[in-house]
Amino acid sequence: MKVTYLDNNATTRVAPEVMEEMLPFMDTLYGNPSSMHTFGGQVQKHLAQARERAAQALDCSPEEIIFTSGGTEGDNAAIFAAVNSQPDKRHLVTTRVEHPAVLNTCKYLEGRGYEVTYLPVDGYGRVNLDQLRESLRPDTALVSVMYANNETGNIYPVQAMAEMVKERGVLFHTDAVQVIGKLDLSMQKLPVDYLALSGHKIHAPKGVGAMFVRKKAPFRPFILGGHQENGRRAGTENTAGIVGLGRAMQLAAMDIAEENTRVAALRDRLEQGLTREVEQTRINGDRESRLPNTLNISFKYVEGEAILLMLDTLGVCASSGSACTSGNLEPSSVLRAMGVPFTHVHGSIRFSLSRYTTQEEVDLVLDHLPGIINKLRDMSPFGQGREPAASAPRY
Amino acid sequence: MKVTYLDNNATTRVAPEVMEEMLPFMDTLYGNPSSMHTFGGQVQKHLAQARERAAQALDCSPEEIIFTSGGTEGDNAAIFAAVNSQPDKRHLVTTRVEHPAVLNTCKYLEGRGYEVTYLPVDGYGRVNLDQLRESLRPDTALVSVMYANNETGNIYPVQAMAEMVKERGVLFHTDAVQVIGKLDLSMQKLPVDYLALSGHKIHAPKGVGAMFVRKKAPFRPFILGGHQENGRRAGTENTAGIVGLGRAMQLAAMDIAEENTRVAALRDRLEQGLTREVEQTRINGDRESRLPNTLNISFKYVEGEAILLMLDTLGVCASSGSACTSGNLEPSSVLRAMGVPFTHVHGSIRFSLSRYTTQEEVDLVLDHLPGIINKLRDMSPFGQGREPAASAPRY
Amino acid sequence: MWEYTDKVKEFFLNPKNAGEISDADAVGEVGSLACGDALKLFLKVDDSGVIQDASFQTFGCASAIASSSVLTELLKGKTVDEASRITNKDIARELGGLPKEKMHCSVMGQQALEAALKNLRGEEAATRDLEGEVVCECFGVTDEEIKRAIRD
Ligand SMILES: Cc1ncc(COP(=O)(O)O)c(C=O)c1O
Ligand SMILES: Cc1ncc(COP(=O)(O)O)c(C=O)c1O
Ligand code: FES
Ligand code: FES
Repeated sequence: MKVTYLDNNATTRVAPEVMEEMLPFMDTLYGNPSSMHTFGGQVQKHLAQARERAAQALDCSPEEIIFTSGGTEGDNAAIFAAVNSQPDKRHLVTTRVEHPAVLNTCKYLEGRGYEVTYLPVDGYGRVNLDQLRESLRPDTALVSVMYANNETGNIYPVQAMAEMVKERGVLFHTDAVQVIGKLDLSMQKLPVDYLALSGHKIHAPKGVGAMFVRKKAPFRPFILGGHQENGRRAGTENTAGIVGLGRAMQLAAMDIAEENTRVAALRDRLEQGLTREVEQTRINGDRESRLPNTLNISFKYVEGEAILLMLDTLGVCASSGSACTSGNLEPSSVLRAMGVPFTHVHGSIRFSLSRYTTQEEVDLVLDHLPGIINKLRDMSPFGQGREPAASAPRY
Repeated sequence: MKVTYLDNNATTRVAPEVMEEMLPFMDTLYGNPSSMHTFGGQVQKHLAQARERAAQALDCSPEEIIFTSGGTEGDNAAIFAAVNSQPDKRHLVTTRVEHPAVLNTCKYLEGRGYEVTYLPVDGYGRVNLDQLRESLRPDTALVSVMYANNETGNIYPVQAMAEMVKERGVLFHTDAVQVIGKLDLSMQKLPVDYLALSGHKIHAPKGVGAMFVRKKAPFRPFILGGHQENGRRAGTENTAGIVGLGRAMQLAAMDIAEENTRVAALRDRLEQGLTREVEQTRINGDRESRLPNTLNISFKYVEGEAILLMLDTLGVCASSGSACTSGNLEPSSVLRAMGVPFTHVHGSIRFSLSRYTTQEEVDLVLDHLPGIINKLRDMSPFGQGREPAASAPRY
Repeated sequence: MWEYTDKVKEFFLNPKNAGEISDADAVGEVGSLACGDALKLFLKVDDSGVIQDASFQTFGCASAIASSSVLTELLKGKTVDEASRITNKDIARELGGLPKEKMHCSVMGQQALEAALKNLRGEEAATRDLEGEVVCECFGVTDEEIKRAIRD
């Protein structure tokens, strides 16, 4: 069965252009870039090129790039760098909608005596700038706010936030995993100290990522050992992955215009079609400030996993923030932080598109999802209250 | 020019069998193993298979395997797990010849108030078991001893050490990066709590590795975030790398007989040839207990980098423990810990073979290296004292 | 992804006995919208105490729907006495097993059955407000019960 992949915020396919550049670094150019011989040395040159490309995509200098094993490591490294370089500062600020890579690192630090302010969000998932300002303390070591949320696609005003926070002399980290290739970022303009990104969200492979660390920002290596990455990240370099990431960042920077037009148009087609064909839906997130590829939609009275499994029989891949509370499965903490009613949290589905998404794929969902919702609502003890939509097919 | 790759302790070529299994996970089976859909779920099954294979190679249970980004991360994770799970124990024991992944983590802990005993080694690089026993204290959190040394190939008596240390109720970690595929390991028999290994030393790609963590051993995740690896290592899994590592471990387990006969015979041919053809050499390490693929040899009165560069012009890749002390380049701390005289440290060369090494490659070195040494000695102010070897060609 | 057996998938995708029995002799309800899962079980029982018909309405995940459906199949033709001995483990077994994280979804079936049988005996109201959004009672399944269900 043909796969209709609408789960690109979870992970993406490696682009053919990326594959092509990576492969030689496995079985022909397999030398260790730290080696003294030419065979290893030439690999070092390709790493340098990848670093240049990454730096160009972020508009920063190559020395400000550190390659990592992914977004999670980057988030961990940034937070620990801020905290370990300022041992007297014992307070952090973040939001309630961060990725677990940030949230769980903050929770770990709470267990070590740190205080963490988790900024609340409103019903649209927005953070209040005044609350951020008021949360800052003389002992605040770091503010960490994601650039865009993986579940809702919400884009946060990191420019304004970072400006305000830097004015107070506090370090700022942003998890930019979801915005690379979707927003045009310039580290010259964005006054953050640290930024984390991940390869597998932008058509590079899983298990590689990068951080931006501003020259003036304090840094402490998170993974300790050899002198790789200029002494800032130990471990033999994932050469194939890094070369792939460099290429993917280059491609992603070229695709930003496309993301914002073609991909957004497909997402809007999906959103409009679903809200038209199905009653009792809810768009989760901030439609005024949202990634062009993301749609998080709730269907009242049905459960997300059930929807996903029915979509799965059609080869459609999406994801859900649902999970009933009677098990130890936790429903989406992001949607709950937004105060999305439980009835809607349980029936939430995230569709996330990519540059490979076609209109046929979107239309496949539009053709079948209304009927799936009807079928599930027919089975549900709560399904009766609804009005049938005009044109939804019955299963 | 044909590359004669004799630097396999630095890194190895990805095996064709490994490549073949990995590639689909980049551009066709690219789903996220945590996804709810079949497309991601099938990847999860391949991860499970890789875990089975890794477990089989180590003779442990699959739940005792955690996939990592490499050997360095595994060493860090093991040490921090031991330390963070026993906050009252503030002492560690290791050796002076560990890899920087262990040494620098220990140094970091010293900066945080820990005490570390660095066991000395004798002239052959051996650790004294009685000294290990005497170093143990009631507050010893961990003993970390590498299974084999990357520079000399020395194999340490980890079985005896771990037995003794476990008898005293102390946790034991071993850096086994250099022994996978060279020694037959059974975690059922070897009473270590933690073990780290790395893919790129066994013909899997760079940037992936694994740890063994015994079921009964305490563990704390090192990289914090999502629930991957059963909550023990956060971050989207390097699926292609993990599948490749699983296959490589399977292959490596099959190659142990070959390592111990064919590869060892080639190494011995190289060693005997060089010591016969060149005077004033020194074999560094413990020839009674050494990896079958490693030869660390010193040539008095010449400098390692100069030798390497001459070898490089012939396409021969090896490495050196040298680096003059007038730069900020440090000569091998392993050889210095062994008390290898400075004159020999500077002229040390490590050849490390693999299952792909051929006799022609070894003979190429045997044909040319004696001449290279002579040429360099002719240039050296110390070179005069020597007797010319009978059959060494002159350049 | 959950490892669902073919039987779970079949009972989820093509559920048997979905819908209401308008003249049911007994109705049992558990769960709520707030919890993310709820089940309404309908029974038709003849004079000799044999369950002639059973149906369900379920709001919940695939396991919950499949559990409900397979439960109604199990119930048909059984006496009330036999039915009272059906447990969530029987439901899971009939489905060829459930992932351990999903065992609680079958617990809901057992609980709805208990509620329906009570209702049949006249001990419990036929309906209650399943739409409650604030208080999540999770059909009275305690952590301990869930842990037991998972362990067993
Ligand atoms: C916003 C965000 N941050 C961090 C991560 C973690 O990245 P990785 O999976 O590469 O560790 C992800 C994706 O998983 C993400 O969406
Ligand atoms: C003995 C030893 N330990 C640890 C490592 C680190 O492994 P990695 O480079 O995969 O991080 C290496 C090799 O670099 C090694 O030889
Ligand atoms: S003389 Fe060149 S490294 Fe010291
Ligand atoms: S009913 Fe709760 S997860 Fe299935």
